[in-house]
Amino acid sequence: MSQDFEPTIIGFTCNWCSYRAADLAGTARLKYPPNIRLVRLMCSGRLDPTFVLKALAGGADGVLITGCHPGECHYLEQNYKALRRYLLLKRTLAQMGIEPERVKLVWASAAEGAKLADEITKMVAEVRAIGPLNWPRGDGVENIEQEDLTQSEFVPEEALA
Amino acid sequence: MSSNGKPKFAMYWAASCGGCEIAVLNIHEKILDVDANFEVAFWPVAMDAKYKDVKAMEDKSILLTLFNGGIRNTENEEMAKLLRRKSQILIAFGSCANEGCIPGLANLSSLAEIYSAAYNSVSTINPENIIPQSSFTVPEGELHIPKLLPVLKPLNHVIPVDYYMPGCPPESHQIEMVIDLVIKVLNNEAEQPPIGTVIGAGESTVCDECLRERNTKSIKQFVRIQDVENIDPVLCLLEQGIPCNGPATRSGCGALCPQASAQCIGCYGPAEGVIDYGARLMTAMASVIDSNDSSEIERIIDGLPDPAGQFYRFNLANSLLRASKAAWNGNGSAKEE
Amino acid sequence: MTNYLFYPGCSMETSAKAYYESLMAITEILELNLIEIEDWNCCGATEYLGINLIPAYALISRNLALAKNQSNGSNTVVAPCSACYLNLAKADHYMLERPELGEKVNLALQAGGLFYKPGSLEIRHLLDILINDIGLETIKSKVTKPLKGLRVAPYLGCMVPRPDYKKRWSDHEHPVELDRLLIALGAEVIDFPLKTHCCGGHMPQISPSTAFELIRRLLHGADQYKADVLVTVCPMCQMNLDAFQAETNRHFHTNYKIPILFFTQLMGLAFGKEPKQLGFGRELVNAGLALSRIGLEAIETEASITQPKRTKKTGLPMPNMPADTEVNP
Amino acid sequence: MTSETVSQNITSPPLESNPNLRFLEEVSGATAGVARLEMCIQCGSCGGSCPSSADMDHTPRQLFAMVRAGMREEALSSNTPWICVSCYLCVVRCPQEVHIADVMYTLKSMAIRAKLYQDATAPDFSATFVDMVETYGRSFEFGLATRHYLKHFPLRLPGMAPMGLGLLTKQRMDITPNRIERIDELKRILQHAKELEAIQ
Amino acid sequence: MTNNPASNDKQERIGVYVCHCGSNIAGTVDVEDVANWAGKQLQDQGVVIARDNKFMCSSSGQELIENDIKELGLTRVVVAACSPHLHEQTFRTACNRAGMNPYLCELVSIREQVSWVHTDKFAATEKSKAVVSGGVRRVVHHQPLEQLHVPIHPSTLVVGGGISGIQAALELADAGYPVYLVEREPSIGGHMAQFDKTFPTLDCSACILTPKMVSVGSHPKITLLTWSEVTQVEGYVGNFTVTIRKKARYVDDEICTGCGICQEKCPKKVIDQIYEAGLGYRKAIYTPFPQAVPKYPVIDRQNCIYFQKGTCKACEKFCPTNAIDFTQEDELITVQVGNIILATGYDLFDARRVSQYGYGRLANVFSNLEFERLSNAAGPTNGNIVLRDGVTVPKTVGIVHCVGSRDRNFNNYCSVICCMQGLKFAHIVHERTGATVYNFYIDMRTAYKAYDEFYQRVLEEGTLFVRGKVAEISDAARLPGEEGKLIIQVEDTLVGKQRRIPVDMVILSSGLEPRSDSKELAKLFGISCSADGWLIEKHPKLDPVATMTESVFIAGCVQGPKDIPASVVQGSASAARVLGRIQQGEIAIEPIRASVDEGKCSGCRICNDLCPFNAILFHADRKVTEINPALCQGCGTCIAACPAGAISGSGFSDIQVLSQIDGLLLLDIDHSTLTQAV
Repeated sequence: MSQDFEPTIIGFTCNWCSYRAADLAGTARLKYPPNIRLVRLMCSGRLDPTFVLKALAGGADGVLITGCHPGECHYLEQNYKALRRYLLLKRTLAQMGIEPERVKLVWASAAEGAKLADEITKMVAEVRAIGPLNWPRGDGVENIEQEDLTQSEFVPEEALA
Repeated sequence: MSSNGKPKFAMYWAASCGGCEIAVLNIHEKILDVDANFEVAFWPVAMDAKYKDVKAMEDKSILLTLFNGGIRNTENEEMAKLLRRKSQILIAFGSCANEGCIPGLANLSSLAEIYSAAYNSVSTINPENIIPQSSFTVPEGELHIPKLLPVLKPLNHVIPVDYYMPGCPPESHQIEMVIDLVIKVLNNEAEQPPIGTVIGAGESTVCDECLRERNTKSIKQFVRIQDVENIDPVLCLLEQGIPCNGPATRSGCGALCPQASAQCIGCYGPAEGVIDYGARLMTAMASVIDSNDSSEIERIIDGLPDPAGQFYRFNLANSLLRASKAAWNGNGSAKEE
Repeated sequence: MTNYLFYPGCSMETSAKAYYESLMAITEILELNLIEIEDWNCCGATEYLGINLIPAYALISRNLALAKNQSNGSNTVVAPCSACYLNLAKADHYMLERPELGEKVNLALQAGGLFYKPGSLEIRHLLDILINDIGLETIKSKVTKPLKGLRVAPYLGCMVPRPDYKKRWSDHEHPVELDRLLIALGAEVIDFPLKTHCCGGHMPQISPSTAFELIRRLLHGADQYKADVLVTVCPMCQMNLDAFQAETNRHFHTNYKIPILFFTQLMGLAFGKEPKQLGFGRELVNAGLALSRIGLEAIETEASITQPKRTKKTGLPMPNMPADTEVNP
Repeated sequence: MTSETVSQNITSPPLESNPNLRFLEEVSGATAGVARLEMCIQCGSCGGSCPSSADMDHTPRQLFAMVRAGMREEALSSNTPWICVSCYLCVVRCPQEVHIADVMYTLKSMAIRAKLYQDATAPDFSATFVDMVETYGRSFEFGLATRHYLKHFPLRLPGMAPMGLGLLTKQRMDITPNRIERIDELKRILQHAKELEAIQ
Repeated sequence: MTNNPASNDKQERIGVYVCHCGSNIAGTVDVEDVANWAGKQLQDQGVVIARDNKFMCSSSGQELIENDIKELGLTRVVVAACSPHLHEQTFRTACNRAGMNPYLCELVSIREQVSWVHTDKFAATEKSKAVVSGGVRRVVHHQPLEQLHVPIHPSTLVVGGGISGIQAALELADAGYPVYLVEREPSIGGHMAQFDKTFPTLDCSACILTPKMVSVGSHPKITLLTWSEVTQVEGYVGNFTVTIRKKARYVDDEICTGCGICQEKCPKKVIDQIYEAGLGYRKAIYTPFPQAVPKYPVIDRQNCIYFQKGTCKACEKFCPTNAIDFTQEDELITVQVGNIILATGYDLFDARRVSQYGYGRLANVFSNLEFERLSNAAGPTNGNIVLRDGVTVPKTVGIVHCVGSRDRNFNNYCSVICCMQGLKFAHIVHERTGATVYNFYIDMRTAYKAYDEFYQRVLEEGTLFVRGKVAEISDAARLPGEEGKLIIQVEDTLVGKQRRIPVDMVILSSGLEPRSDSKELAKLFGISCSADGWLIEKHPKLDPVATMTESVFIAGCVQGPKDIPASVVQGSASAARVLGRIQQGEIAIEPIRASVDEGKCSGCRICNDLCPFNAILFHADRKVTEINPALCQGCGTCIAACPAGAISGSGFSDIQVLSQIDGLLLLDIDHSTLTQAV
């Protein structure tokens, strides 16, 4: 694939840990590639698989899901729900032919700015390695207004006779 | 056919099994109302007709078209566009037209895979490995047959659709209801519902109509219904570990399957306003898995051997991803490999 | 009749014949069916590991591979020798912990057309089987000649209770399994504080003075507690304490005469077997005197582990003791 | 000399270019299982537990400190690993779960490769033992003992005679080795294993 | 049925404000470019004005927004600056001042998450554009929200009658607010009541604690519930209904005068495992210790001759006021409280688990709590430090630090108090017996006011220190001089040699552990608990006594090992936090909540079990689920789980998130306006 391909990755963060980890990475002036764009949720438990599918269908090359470490969820245990959904989603995506590297779940506490930055860097590299996903746009109404094929090659002459 | 001033009715069958036509014929005496109120202008299943007759019609000359079936090939696509031009009201009729339905599951495979499954698999004896070509020269000249499109599309991906009527097939009582509605509208006895509405179905999900007893859910294992010794006749199927799609599937069918101790497979599609049917289902089922331990969760979801099939059996072609990577990439020609 | 894959280990055929003979004498009674792994090889003891990593583990794993191939039904490998037991267990454990090690070892095994999937066998020591599978109750029920009046020092050595990858033993340093077994045989068991200390291992061959000191400590301890015999579960311990007892005495100008026996020999006696069937007489420090102490009356006597008790009634209570560790649940 | 090396190692050359400061990783890498050597907090429960530490040049704790400091030569020439009796007391007591006994095995094999061991007794014994095993597939105590004692403890032999005799008369020692049936298979395996070892 | 989240059809009027933050952002991001781009390219998303400014958070920056709202009639505001955790409130307030609902403002971070973490200015600028576009797409779907206000009940529940709980209770009660203090044991006082002296000041523990206990017992505002346990907690922020089981005392505290005759007469002597640490005795009817508060005894059913054999009843016979009542039964009482303080303290590490130390096997190995009792003038030996035989005074004593602490085989954390405790013991032993004392330590940790000075004092007294984790303690004599002694085997790491030190007595400085039932406790009160079992504070530095659950606070060792001063501080701190709440009278909650569209809800009950705050209730009659907004904490898990899409969440609705994703991916945007690198 092209050398200069730069993936776009959508990252979902938990307001209480991973988003703060991202803040921390900033205040600590840690560096990671600009390919990731973060969405803030209140909790990884809010993560609806629809969001992930939407991102992938919408042109993202990868999705990073982050949340509090197991047992440390701000809402006690909701990150476990995220884990369950993630594991099931992964299997479905595999059937859709989407490489496992493209959708990742990472636990990062508010103190783990370095870890988050590191994970982002790793993921960007991995996705860059497997190349672009560029999924056909999901709106599905490509050619509605297109002129129909009156002279279509398929209709057998005898049918018109 | 003789024009007798009655408004024209059409029904067309694209990529589908034909069950929808049967369903329409299955509305008993109501069919007489149809005949009483409409002139059947075009209905290949029921009467002989040529495409050229339709082409000859004036635009918007057909009042009501029930279009069933998804768009699998160039013929489907052209007819969809043709009927759109000729019809005032066009209804996506049945799961195939709405969301691709079972034919849509082919979107998991590339055309090449589809061809080889159809013509080179054990089920087909085809020593010379003959694959249909879209154009073929015979002594008489060149023959053309429709081209398969790389992925199957639901109707509203190729033409604007006025109303959506889900179901595989739509339930008779719902069809009757819709026919009544149309007739009422014709006689200005009823409001025409806003364009884009889903008709002939509820807004909630199957559970709404299901009489089974429900509790809070926690699933330790998923079981295939055929493996269950004796299914509890009153308890919610999902609570028995049977992956029932009822919770995410639009109501309207009267929860027929669960009532008959068969799990809902989701033919009525997503509930009102839902963007991705499969996502709703998988998130719901995953949420109630009773474990916080990765390996155990994995073990539990092993009980869902075919997630895509489970969650997108009817809805794949209309889901956010719509088709697998293989399908999108696999080009139409089966010549390669 | 329960089946087990049996890895005797080299010394059972030679230096620890008594162990082998006594074990074979009681398997019948205990309905214990030991299927010897065919063409097993040496486990490398503590030597090979210090030279080459992969070959050492390959050497051990050949036995596991053979055992696995031979296992019909039973996936449990029993080793009576501590070193063998630990090596087999260790190989299995580390090949799981470090997959790359497992892969390398299997590459090596391939050369012999063999393969072993780490974790597919259960490696256990003989004592563990007797206590946890056969069970104390069964053993008690087989006792016809309780070892009444015989003061024994139970001695496990190092490699059975440690490192104990599978957490099978009640404790790493003061396990009670052997004590309870011997109590079940009717013997008077002393709470031997050195029960898991080191016998010197291969030190007699490397640094004799080191070895003799370790041996002395144990003999001294057993002597302090007035043990008639010291009972072991390991060929090497028996070898060091028995065969090198004389040399140790010479080294420290001491005069210990403590017979070192295998626990299976005492089981045999309690089950009413003849001493000669049980390899008695093979020990270099003669056990005759100790044997003579064993009366013949078959009255069940409940001996117990001697615990330091508060002496006077002015005394303070001991901290409440650990819930009597049930080794046979 | 020790202190010099330390200061040398720590000041110059810089970490990257100084292989000795990678010594810790090297040792961990060559150890079966996960060594956790870097986790040592120098509490001394190993040295305190060790039944034979009196005869060691360094307590295990000191040895680990040396490994960390990159004192390769000193560490590999210490007799400590050779005096280790593999009793695993330190292993079960170590508050950081360092795989001490296995690290000792690693250091032994490294010392042999680097020919840094001071006393040949132990390496020889191991070598002889392994040699027997590789030839017969079983240990051969008689051969081993005679060969080893003649070479390293000739003076002990007279004193040991009665014992040896005892063992023989009581049939606790065979004068002829037993050999396993498929010794060739074993040899092939070990041969291949050694090649694999060489690669890493 | 298309997959497009509705775009800005209502044509909101959006203002975009890009902050330079001095050079913090402008240094790496071409701020002007971002603003201009947004102004042009996001027009059809509804952007009517896009500005950049040196410091948006400055008063001038805020005025800029306010004026635009007024003059340009903005209906939405997007600020691209620092993290929302810093200034979201600032800009919301600004919008509010200008008459716009504060929740119609969106702050997107291009500092922490762009300028500070990226170096390539070009790439950073393009990313900023994406981030802004995401914010714009999102803000369109914001809803005007109102904060929820919940009244705060003025009473407080304090669980645990140790020093921390006592402190908290007194602070609150003295401020004039009612307190329910619940204690599991028959008397308050906790561990501190068992100690002889406290480090480093060495003042008598009882002397400083008892007065506080007494005032708790007599305080008009404090309802003291000893011999009681909380069984159920219902309700929400500021309004909890707590059910408490008052275990039967079999003594009528209305009548009992606490004279103590019953205890004298009771013939049944029992080893006291709790208060005397198993070292002393009590009767079957007892008060744990003379200064107990309350003074009423309890009957220990398991050991009472009447309850076991049906005879005796000596206590009843001799009670001058007929206060004994064998018919008493446990009673359940419920109380209303607005706030809860958990101060349930710690358990002592069971030294038996370190078998090489021989505790429980070797008579003269003592636990630290045993020694506290031993050295306590009110203890079983009247403060005489003697061996287990009850008479012999030790000549040599070894004190072992880090027992069960800093050890992966047991607890991996440092128990904080052991070093100072060890020093305290050393001093007491030295003072009372003149014995030779050894301290065995890994690291000496004496970091607090006057602590290290105490260390030096103990050094002065001649206590011997050996740096090394004790390997084993045994009675197996190996060398002459070891017979009859306990031998402590250790590597003296400063010498590098193994030593065997014979002593008469060993004291194990066992570590602190979470209460064995801390997990259940956390569940009961709906807060979280670390893997170790310590309760988790809201913020380790900035909010150490609050928890993630509003109105539930923690104080003392329940949050982690700490010494008496620290526990007292936390007791006061939690009380202060509660007082603050009570003063407000009501509490405002972020209006980020989930709600159910009953029309769509099919009552499938998938969501019912997903809420740890019990905010989700099911109406069996109507077969629909409802969410209690006061209990809902806004995590959104149920929203994501609803198969019918019937649950929606304010602030983080599907449409908001999906639109933001579109924005971030720059969908429907002329990409030529972006240079194709990102």
